Amino acid sequence: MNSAQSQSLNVLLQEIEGIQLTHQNQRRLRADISADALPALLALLRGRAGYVHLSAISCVDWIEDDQFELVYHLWSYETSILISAHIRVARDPGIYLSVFDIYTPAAFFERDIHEMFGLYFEGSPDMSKFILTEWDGPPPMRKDFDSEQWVMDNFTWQDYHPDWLKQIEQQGGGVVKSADSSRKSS
Amino acid sequence: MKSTDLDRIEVNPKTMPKRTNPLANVFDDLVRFCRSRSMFMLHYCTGCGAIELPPAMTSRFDMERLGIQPMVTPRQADILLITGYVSIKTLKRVILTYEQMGSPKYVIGICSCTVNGGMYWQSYATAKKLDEYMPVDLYIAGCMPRPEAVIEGLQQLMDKIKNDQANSWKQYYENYDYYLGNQQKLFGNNWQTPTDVIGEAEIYRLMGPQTLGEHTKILQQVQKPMEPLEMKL
Amino acid sequence: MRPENYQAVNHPPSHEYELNFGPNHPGIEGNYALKVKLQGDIVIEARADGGYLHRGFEKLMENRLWIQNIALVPRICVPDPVPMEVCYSLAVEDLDDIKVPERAQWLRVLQLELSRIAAHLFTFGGHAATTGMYTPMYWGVTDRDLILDLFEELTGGRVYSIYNLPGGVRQDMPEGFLQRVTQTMDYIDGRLKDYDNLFFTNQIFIRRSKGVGVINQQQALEWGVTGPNLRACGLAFDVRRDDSYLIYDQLDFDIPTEDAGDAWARTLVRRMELVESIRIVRQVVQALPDIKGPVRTPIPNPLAWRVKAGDSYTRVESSKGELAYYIVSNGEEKPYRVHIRGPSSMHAVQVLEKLSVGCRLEDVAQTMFSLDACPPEVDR
Amino acid sequence: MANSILLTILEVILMPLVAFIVGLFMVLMMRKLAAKLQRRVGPPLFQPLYDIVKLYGKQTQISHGLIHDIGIIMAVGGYVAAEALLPVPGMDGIAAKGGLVTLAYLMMVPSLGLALGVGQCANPNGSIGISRALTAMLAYDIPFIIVIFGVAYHFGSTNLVSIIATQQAEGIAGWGISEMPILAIAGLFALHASLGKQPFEIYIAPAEIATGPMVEMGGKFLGGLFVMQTFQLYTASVLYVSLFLGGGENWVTFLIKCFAVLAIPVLIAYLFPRYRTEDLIRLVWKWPVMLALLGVAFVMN
Amino acid sequence: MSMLDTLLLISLLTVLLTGLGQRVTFIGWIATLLLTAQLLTLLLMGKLGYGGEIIDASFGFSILGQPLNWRYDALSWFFALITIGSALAGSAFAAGAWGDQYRKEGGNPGLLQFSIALNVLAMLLLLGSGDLLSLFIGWELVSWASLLLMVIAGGRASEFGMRYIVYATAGAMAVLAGLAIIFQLTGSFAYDDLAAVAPALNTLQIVTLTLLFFFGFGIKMGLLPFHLWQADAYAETPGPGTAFLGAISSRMGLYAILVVIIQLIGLVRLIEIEIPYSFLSLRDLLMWVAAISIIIPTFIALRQSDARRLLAWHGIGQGGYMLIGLLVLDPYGSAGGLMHVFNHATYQAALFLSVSAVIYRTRTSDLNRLGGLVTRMPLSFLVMLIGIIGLAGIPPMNGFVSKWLVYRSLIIEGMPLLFVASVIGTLGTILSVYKLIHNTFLGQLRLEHEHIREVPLSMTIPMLVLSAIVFITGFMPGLVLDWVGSAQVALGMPQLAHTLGGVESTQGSLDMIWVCSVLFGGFAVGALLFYSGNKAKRVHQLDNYAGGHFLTADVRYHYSDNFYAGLMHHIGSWYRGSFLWLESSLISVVSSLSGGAQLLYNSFHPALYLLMAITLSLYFFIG
Repeated sequence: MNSAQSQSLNVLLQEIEGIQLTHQNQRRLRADISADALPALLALLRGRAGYVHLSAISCVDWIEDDQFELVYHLWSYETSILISAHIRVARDPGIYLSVFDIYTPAAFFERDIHEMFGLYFEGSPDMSKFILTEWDGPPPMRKDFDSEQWVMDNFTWQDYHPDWLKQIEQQGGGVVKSADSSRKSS
Repeated sequence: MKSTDLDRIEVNPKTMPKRTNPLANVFDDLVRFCRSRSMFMLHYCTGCGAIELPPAMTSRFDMERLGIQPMVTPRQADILLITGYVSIKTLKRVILTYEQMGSPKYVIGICSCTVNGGMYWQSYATAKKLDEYMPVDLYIAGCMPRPEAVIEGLQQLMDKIKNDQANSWKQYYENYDYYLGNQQKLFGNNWQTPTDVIGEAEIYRLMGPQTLGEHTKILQQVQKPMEPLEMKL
Repeated sequence: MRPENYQAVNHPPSHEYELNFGPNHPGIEGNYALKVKLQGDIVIEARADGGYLHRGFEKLMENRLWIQNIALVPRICVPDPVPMEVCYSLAVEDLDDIKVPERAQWLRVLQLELSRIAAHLFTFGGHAATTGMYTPMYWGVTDRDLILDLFEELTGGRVYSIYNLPGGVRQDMPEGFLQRVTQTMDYIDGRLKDYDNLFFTNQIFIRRSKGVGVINQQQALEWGVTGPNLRACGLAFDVRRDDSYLIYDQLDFDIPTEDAGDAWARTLVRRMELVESIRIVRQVVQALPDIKGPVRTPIPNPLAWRVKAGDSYTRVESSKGELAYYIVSNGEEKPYRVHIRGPSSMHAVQVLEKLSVGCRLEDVAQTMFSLDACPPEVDR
Repeated sequence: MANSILLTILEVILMPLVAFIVGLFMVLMMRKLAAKLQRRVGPPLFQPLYDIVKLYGKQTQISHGLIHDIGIIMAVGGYVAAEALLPVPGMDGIAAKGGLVTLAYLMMVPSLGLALGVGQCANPNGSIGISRALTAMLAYDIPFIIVIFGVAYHFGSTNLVSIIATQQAEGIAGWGISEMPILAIAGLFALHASLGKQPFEIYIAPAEIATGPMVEMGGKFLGGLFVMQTFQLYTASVLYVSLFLGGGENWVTFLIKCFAVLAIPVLIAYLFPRYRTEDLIRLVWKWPVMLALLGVAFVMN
Repeated sequence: MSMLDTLLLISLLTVLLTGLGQRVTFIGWIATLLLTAQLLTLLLMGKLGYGGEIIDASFGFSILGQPLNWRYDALSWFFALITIGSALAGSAFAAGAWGDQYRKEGGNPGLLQFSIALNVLAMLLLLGSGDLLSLFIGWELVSWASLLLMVIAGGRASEFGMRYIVYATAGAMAVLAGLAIIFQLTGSFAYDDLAAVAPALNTLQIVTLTLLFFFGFGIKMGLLPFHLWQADAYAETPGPGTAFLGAISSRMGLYAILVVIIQLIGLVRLIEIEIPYSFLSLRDLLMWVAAISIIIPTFIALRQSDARRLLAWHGIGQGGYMLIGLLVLDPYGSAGGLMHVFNHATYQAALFLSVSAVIYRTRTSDLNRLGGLVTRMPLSFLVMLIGIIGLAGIPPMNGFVSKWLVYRSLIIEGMPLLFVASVIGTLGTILSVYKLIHNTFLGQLRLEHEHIREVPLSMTIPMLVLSAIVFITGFMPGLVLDWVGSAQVALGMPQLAHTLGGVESTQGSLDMIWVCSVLFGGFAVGALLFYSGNKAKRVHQLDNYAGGHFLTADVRYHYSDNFYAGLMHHIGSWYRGSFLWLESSLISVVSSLSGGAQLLYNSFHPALYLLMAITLSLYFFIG
């Protein structure tokens, strides 16, 4: 990347209201914006800055702030700068807009976030479950879901000293085998 | 391999009484020998241990010299290799698959995860102890076990079959209520597979005192077992 | 599963029928499912169905120490686990501003490229087997085993090595290791000719795979295709070069591309990458003896290690495509959030669904294998 | 008269038995050759037998209905009957009472039986497999039947016994392969295709249709198919040997010829992927048919 | 009064009684009874089948100075046996439960019985014709009678019937023209006169006569390219009627061709005539027409998704085997051809009845809406199984024997391409009949068919009797070959020496008794092996491999549509390229013709027109 490209990108990004840019390193640019401005930012990046690749959408559950943070990681094959656009949406009712019309890959990430966090994206083509189709509990990635507790409730606790292990231990340990017995061919 | 080694890790040594007719004995021995020398394993990569099966199958370790070859559908297979953790979604399929296999069938739990959940003990998504849901003949521990270990385990299974000790499939019929209960606990009370295990147990005289119980009652309440389409004139 | 599912309802009076590819099916990679609806032998609708390998990694990692997680990450992509370790380590180093010694970087590259060769050899085998040709599978898996032997020697583990830690690698390589690497590379180099004769120039295979699952360049960009699949559409993009990490900028390697964008082109790109990876390995082997120094920057007591608050989006090029970790730390002993962007999450779901429609029944399996989708990466 | 009938019955009983045993070794040879090509050891000597005994010895079996059962019976029985029409050294069975055309059509009985059995399983994978198998049959039977025409016309008879006798009378020069080399090549093509090995393996195709017809077969059903496979290999190679290689003067040369004939397609098979259905038809309808017609043209002049 | 008089009288009685007793509920049984009487009478004439003397009718007329007479020889007897037999099967099938349901749905079973009886009478008259004039009269009667059977269902059937009648009229014109030429040449319509003159005719005359008669009679047989009317017209008829039509109706054309072209004009003359600019003789041309009539309809049948239409197309295709066999002119071929008439009638009737049974229960013959019926209708399945094995020509059913004879003669006579053509036809048949049985009886049972039952006894018995005949004559082909041999003699062809089990020859013999015994022995071995294993538990069809998934009841898990998709990728374009082009061009010609005909017929009801035809023929009788 050269600095001219970087400059023009900066200028371009200033068109979005309330954007805060942070250069994390040479190839990472962090942009904090309001949730309302995000579609405009993405449209701008895709339309005018060559950001055709949506690398990922990450969701972070800031339970103390009662907010979800959505991070849109965008990559341009031309400028080779990765822009991470951070927005915050309220945890309740947990609805946000889909960016599927701007970036096709968003469909998968939004679907994933919906089943893992329960955040609904309006306008996404498919909000049905993908991984957790047979899961009835709450969205598991939320911070208030305690995986360990769920395991305790649903599975018998692991007994690491069953009788057969004790027996083996009494007899002096694990399986005794000659080294070569798996080499024989018949 | 000496059989004394085997006894040490035998979960529940249980040999069936041999038939008295010497000819039948010889015949049984022959069939068991053939069973031990021809094991078709199901091509089902349930977890990450499956990555060590291709090496065990292919030219370097060549399972076929032991008469082991992969098969596609549960109908054809004898061994169900549970290669690692089973997520709950997979566990349902594994049980379906297990019930569709023809007996005698053997289950090998490969990787530590099948023993007690392994490193995923905290995970909400994986089942922890495989033998609560289906009887397991043999565990091969490790994360993941090397191909040598897999073959070693298969050889142990061969010996067990030859010595008539690999009868876990009978346990499934005899203790169906127990296994069904655990399955119902995890999947909900209206859990049902298309296979009529109780009917099979009746036909093949594999009913045990534990086959029927409160859990099978729930199953039968929910729905009558699916009746096969008998020919009607 | 549920009794009502077995109750009689009317069958649709249509000319379509359904088939399930997977989870227990040789035409699917790993434990994954593709439900297709067909008319004759043309797929008219395809639905990917994942989650069979779901372990909740992202949740698990939030519950474990930074250092514990290093044991967890390679499990995410079973056929190609090394990039997972490296990427996680890079991300944590980025967060905590840890400088990695140069020798460790070279060792990481060595391991990454060996892993890429292993993964590609494995993929060829699978792809060949879907077309009914089992010999390349037998050969490929066996040759891959030689690389696993190298891993075993270097790290102690055949598949999951847990060799990379934040701060470097666990240990230096053993005596005479580089020589054995060279030997193995020579052997695989020599074998490539056999593979070409048997597989890559096999007229029937070419006939089978050409024109299957075609992605053009525009679609590839639109759908978020990455890695060899993207390069098979004619776009020379590689994270190793364009978003360079470790010491890849000091290495001399090409980025092979093909223009057709079909299964054949994707396979061919992998075949050419194999050569490039061998080239990189040879460069590393040449350079490593001259690079002295430690292989690990010491980190604080791992059991009480608090990584600085912040977030990092780190990408590496795995054999399947662009792999990225988004890690958020709030300054605690455990990560606050880890998001894994596996390359296959695009390929195995959206791209596969789209490519399967209109595809012949014969080619469904081939499409998936040529995309080299890795289900555990999708399910996490 | 009664004596000869008794003798025929004895032969009819013996011939399938011999076919089964030879077939077992043919299966073994096939798997061993594959193993050698794939640089591995391969199965032990009696592996095919172990497989069959084990499959028949399964404790629980699954059937989808009577036709499923009958299909397997027909599949095995059809081949058992076909063996009686294939003369081997010292035994003619009822070869003189049936002849080539009967044999060719009798060999469709097992396919039909299998098709019925698979159909009852109500599994689309199986049905697709059968649809492909029948398509493949349509493809390879055309060159096969032209070859049969050529041979029968050349020897002026559809009687396999007299065809073999004519060939043996003149030594190697009188063999079908020296008199009708083009037909012999076309016949080898058809033989390869009829074995359903790669590149003609369209109806097994595990990665596409989960092993096609075998999808719901387990236990004795699959065992029946394994038995059928031994017969299939035997029938195909013995028929070829009878038509082109002068049949068997004695058991040693006969078996050598049979195994050698079989080795050719097997060696080719493991080096190729499978065709798509239409490519298979295109290939088989082009080269073997062309060769066969050319061969017939030579024969008729 | 000779036996023939009795036969015709009973037949007439059948027509009259069924015609008058339209409202009687048990009219079907009366018709069945009377047809049985006809069959018995015919069997009393059974000596004919074993080389007995020709039986003359005691009545005769003369029109315009031309005598009309009727007599039965072995050939007529052979065809009459098939006619009455298949009519009896159809009639008995329709008499009981089927007729009741048909009536409930607004049909008139009495009319159906009447038209079957009428067809039988017309055919008996045709078969008994003793000269060309009575042949023509019989021919016309048959044409119009079968029209009645075709249009009986109304609706689309009338449309197809119209199409048929256009063809039939054209054919009749051609025959009439041929007769006119013959009359000019010989001055009489007697067979003997024509036979005497035939050797002296010049090439042009022979060619003209042959083509005219071949065209005229070939239309009825559905020979290419005049096949387009047949499948539709047959398929739309009510079940038992289809069985009768499919079994025998088209064979009247074959009979007429046999009598006029082979018996009277003589095949030898045809072989002598070379077609300019080709290597073919006139006979070869006819054989190729027959061969193409085998292949194209068979492959059109492959594409059908309606069971009856599929079978009807096969009916056309099988006609080609008969003709090809007869034209080979050696004892094997002609015996094969003639035997195939019998065999075809038996299994085709069985198949159509089986399909009718399925329609009776499920109300559809759409192959995409059926499946899995074997558990519900096992007897119908058995009938269809035997039928398709016969149709495909696989041992041990009778279809194999006749096809074997045809193949053998083609091999020994050295006709490779025709041989290959007929084998391609057989292979195509195997493909499409498997589709038929798979899509109706095998696979997933549709839920709406969960509770249907086997058809009642009145329907199963005719089907089972037919399939028993299919098997028995396959096991002991000598039974039929006796009759065939006599018919060959009557035709003036060399007789086939045969045994009970088939043919004995140095060039390759066939002994079906041995082959079948060994085959069933093989099955016994297979069964022994099979039942040596542990008993199998029946499972529900949802307990099935679905890639490890749970199958649910709402999923359609049955492959039926476009069953040979892979094949169609290769040959599908040929349908578009050639078959369809041929068909569409012919259809356009026909539709323009029938447009003209429509104007003519529009004001009349077809039945009325039929009445006119009958009156006209009666006028011939009396005058």
